Amino acid sequence: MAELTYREAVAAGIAQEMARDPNVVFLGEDVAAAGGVFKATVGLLEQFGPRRVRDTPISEQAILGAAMGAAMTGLRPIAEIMFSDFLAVCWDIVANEIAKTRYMTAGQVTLPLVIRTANGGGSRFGAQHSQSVENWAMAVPGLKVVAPSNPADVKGLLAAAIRDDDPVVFFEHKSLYAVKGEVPDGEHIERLGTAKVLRDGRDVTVLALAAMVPKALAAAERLAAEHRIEATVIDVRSLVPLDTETILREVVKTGRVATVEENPRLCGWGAEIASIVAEECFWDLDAPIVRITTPHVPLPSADNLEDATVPTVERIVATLRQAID
Amino acid sequence: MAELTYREAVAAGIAQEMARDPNVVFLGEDVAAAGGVFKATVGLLEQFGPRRVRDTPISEQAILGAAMGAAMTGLRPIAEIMFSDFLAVCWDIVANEIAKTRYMTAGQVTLPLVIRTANGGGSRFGAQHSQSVENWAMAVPGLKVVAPSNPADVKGLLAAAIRDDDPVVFFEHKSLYAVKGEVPDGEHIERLGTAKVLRDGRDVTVLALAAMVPKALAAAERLAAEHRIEATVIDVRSLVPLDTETILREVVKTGRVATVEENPRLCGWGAEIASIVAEECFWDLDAPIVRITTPHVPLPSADNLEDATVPTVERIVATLRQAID
Amino acid sequence: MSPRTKTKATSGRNDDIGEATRLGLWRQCLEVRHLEKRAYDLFLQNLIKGTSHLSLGQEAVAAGFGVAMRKDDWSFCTYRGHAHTLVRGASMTGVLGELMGRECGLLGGKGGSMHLTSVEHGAMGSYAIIGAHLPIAIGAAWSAQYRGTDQVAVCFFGDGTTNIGAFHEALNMATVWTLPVVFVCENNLYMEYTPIGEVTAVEHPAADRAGAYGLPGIIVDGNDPDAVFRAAREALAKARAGEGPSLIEAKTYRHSGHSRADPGKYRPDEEVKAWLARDPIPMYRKRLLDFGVKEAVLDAIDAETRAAVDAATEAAKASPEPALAVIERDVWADGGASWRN
Amino acid sequence: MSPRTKTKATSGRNDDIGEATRLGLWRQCLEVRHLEKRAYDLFLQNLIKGTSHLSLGQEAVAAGFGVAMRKDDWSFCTYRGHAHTLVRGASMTGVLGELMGRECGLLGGKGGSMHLTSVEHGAMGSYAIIGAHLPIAIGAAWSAQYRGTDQVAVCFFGDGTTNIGAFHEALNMATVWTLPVVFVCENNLYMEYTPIGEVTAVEHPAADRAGAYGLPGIIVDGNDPDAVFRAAREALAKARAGEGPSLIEAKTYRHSGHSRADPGKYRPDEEVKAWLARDPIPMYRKRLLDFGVKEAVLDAIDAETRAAVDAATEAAKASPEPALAVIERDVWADGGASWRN
Ligand SMILES: Cc1ncc(C[n+]2csc(CCOP(=O)(O)OP(=O)(O)O)c2C)c(N)n1
Ligand SMILES: Cc1ncc(C[n+]2csc(CCOP(=O)(O)OP(=O)(O)O)c2C)c(N)n1
Ligand SMILES: [Mg+2]
Ligand SMILES: [Mg+2]
Repeated sequence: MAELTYREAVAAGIAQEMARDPNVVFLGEDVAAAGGVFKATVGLLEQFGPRRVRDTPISEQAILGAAMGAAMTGLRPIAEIMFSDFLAVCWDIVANEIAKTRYMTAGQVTLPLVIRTANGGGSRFGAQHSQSVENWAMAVPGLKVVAPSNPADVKGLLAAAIRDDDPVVFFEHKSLYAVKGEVPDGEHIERLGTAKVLRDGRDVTVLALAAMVPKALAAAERLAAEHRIEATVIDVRSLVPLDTETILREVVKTGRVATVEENPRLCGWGAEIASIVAEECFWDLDAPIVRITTPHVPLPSADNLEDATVPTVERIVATLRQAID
Repeated sequence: MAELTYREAVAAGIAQEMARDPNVVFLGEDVAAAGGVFKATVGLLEQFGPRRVRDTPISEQAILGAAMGAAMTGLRPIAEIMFSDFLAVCWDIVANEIAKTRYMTAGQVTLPLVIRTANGGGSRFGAQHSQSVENWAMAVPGLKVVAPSNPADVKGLLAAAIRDDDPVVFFEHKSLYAVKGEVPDGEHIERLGTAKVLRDGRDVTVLALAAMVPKALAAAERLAAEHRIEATVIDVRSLVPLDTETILREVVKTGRVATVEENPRLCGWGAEIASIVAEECFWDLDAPIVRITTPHVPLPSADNLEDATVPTVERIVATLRQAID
Repeated sequence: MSPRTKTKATSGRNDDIGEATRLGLWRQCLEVRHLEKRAYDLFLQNLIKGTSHLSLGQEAVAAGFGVAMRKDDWSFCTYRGHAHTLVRGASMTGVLGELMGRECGLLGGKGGSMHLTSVEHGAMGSYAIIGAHLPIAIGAAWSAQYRGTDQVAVCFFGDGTTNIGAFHEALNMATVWTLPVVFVCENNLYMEYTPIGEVTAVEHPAADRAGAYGLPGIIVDGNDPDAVFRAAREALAKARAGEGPSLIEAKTYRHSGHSRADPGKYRPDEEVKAWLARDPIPMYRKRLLDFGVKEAVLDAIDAETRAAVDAATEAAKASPEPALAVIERDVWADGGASWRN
Repeated sequence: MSPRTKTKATSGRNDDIGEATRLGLWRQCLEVRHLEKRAYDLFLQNLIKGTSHLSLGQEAVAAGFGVAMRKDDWSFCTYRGHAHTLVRGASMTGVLGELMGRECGLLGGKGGSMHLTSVEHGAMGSYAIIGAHLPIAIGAAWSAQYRGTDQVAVCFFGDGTTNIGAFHEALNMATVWTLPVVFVCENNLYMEYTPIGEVTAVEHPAADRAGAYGLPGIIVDGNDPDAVFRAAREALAKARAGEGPSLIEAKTYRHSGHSRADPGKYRPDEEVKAWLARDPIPMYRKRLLDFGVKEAVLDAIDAETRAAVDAATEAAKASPEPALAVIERDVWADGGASWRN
């Protein structure tokens, strides 16, 4: 096991797959010579050369269009959209072209490509560089959606996404790039569509994603230490496919469920899971389903405002205490 | 009362407001000389002239950018995006600029504008011209979202949207354009953010939107006639603001709730409502919450495929029967 | 910026094009013409639902490229893409079947008129949202360049498309990466109902912008199969030689309305009349006769293509509706549609 | 396409610009210079979080327009927008306060460095997603045209922005509608870390594209306040006269990295050195002295602007954090944030 940062795990995952498969190529703005604005792709240009690792103009539609056209003709491109907020400038290519083309062509076209993007808040960048838009991607049929919470998952899930024959939107969380963690040596690959139970408790099942995972875990520790509430914590990891098997199994065990979402409230991923639980585990629930989300507002930039807007450990603790009382 | 088609009600709503307020202007592709590709704006050019009713290039970002810039400097623009699928090509202007600017500027900027767009399936146009993307807009803080089901609401809600000081995305349903209905004479205006109870029943509360409203009503009639099941049917009308008061009140009365959604399953508007109900009416529910949606696939184009993909009266009837048994 | 016009005079039967190639152009023009007319008839008979956008009058553009392209080249086109799909070799039955929503359709009834695709023929899709396929085409070109094949991607679009952002992004990146791609703007003077001149800052919507991407402005007579063929041949050779993209503006005119329901009444009568007088099919027929090609040869090809359209119509009519099971197929590469376990 | 260069030789103290205006330019350059330096210091002191993008080295562009614009004109700028916001008259305390996330910030701490806005000064916003504000600026111009005022919208953006789709859409529509808008491309040779020349099909990313929108290509020396002022004055007059948009490319250079954390190491030493030698502030100072302006006059303005920055710094530091209640305010025009009843 080596200790890597989350950002190093990105480069490691890409490098693992580029070394393995010459059809894997990588493009984006400032990704090659500069190693990415988050320094998550440092070294790839040096290792794989300018033919495979390419800087582009500021042309997100061209970036994703190029990725799509290359994928449909035999390559396995990885495209970086620098901030997930910028998915909006190329949303047509994502939602209308990449997501739908296999279906519309009755399977004639296969699109093995990955869109990597830096998601989420915590950097005081303001409302146009801090969004959590994993729910935008989840809402579009034809996209797989992954959001890792730790370096090992970054490498393993990114590798899996690259090998997958379907388009995957891979949400890296900005505020986690500096986080360190153990990453298995040698080839490391995880399975898409699998959630992970990180903590076992009898009182409530807490579902979290990406940067909300460490917060949910911290809250669970506090609830146990201070309030004798034992929470199961699940890292959802993949929104599409969704590991309902694991989620529903754990919800049934505790009879209580809460989601911790960084996306703004309305139509967040937690709403979808809540609706599944409310339909399929209705008789197993002992209490209302609780959603802890960023309120339905754009993200403000000042330190204190941003910190208080995204779910905090304190808010998770307080909400769960109240829900369980 | 005059009988108007849904498409005539669009023109009537716009005309009412343009006649009233010289700051209301209207722009879009083929909207002026041609009266719109759905003929929903026929006559406006003749009535208000080319200064106020303007054809544009195929430049959706420029259309909505122009609307935003005009709104922030004193006009009240109405912009047409021909098909709601095309919101994807200008999603940055919608989701990152129009939705966020008031908040980011702490209220310095006011954006009284309306984005009208033709939404939904039923026309055999295929996956890129048939989407129901009201949930995309609902997911973005800062947008109001309206989707009328009948001519009177088209006129009244469109007028209200134009008078509203916030940006409103106004989803007209393609398959309803030819539908006729009574529209009050004279000035007609409805209140945004209000749902409407269309039918009263004791067994289940059915929530529907736009083209799903007539289907839900037809299903309710069948359930009553054939299965002695009495459904309350609510036309949700407005997703943001959401009339939770009416919705939750009716849900509590019947103890059972179902949503009928044309948007594909994941993160649809029904998921959000289901999560609200599951949190706030948990103890009042007698049965699992049911969602009847388009499955999570792009929309196919062949007659029989498209008809079977979007929720049908038969599917609504069958699902509700099963849910109530 | 003065676009250079590429309509060199043709010299005769055995010039740089030659009779065999010309008969190929003639055949493709007729295939498109007869199939599109049939599509219109089927629409009037209510056997084609949804929408459809015909290339009647614009046949020469598709044919010129169809003949000039290599089998392993790739084409990308729009909702107005029956022609471009056919000329690559896709089956007429597949095309008509798709328009009619039948199981035999190229897409099994899942795509419809606006999305015709036949990957086995290099027809890489018809795209219904303006502009998107220009960036996608550069991706295919990049793939050819990367893998060192000398395939070329050809991307067809309309005049109205030159005003959308994706056009700009694709053209710029194509030049910067020296990609083997040919952009073909079919300037038929109209968007849906609005004249392109009313919404465009320059006279020639594509050619006058070529300079903004370091490219020469090229205009061809889009109603002359020879002119299109020559421009195509040159641009394809340039791309294959690794010399990068081309942008060609082909001036042409659609005979019918924008889409199925449109009678096209917004167009001045004289304009329509003038362009009908330049109908590519009788013009080309006359040229071939002038070159000494036997009338019987031309008529035989005409009869063959008509018969092929008739046969395809019958085959498509006989094909059943798609099975409902396909609704939940082929979202994913595993053939399925499930988003959960 | 040969862009015409607009740097006419300046003639002297009382020429078409005159001393009073020049002192205004001098003052605005210094205000920007000192404020940006202070922003950098505060960042090093960890009093400014998030990111920030300085205009050090590019002051002359903001100043040239700031002085030429009328109070009721509108400006639209980017994340690199402290300069453009200041020159419209926004308060230094408001700018620094916003960078520091304080209650006194122009946006009360809700927007941050990349979104400075002061509607009361016609500073209609800083936009952080490349390209978006070009279409928005045409909307303001449309509004002026519609209401028959002779206000002009001025839109500032970088060289890298010329490759995104929104640029193309906005430029085309501005010409088609003859809108009173001036597009100002500050070509500082780099996007974030990538040289613009490596990703652009033409040499002058804005000027070489002007022809695609029916506009003349205009290049000015963006380090010369007089040159920028003259170009601005001419373009504003053209717009006010109802003669439509202009596109101006101002060649300049940023002295620091792209944003707070970037040391700018990707730039060749000689290049940096050459541009530092053309630092607009000492160059302009020298010109003013050559024209016979007294050193004391220049120094007094320098001292005043430094003092203003110092005072603003203290005021901003003294301002409290925003109240948490503002989180749920001002989503809607009613002042609130509720999405349900
Ligand atoms: C982004 C987008 N905007 C609008 C439309 C609607 N639309 C379909 S075809 C068309 C006109 C296209 O004109 P042109 O590019 O000249 O092609 P033509 O139809 O003449 O072949 C329009 C506006 C669309 N499909 N996509
Ligand atoms: C759509 C979009 N893509 C990428 C970015 C990230 N980004 C921010 S600034 C920048 C470089 C912009 O370069 P330029 O336009 O030359 O402006 P400059 O920073 O040099 O003033 C990039 C790529 C963005 N903000 N928006
Ligand atoms: Mg056209
Ligand atoms: Mg730059």
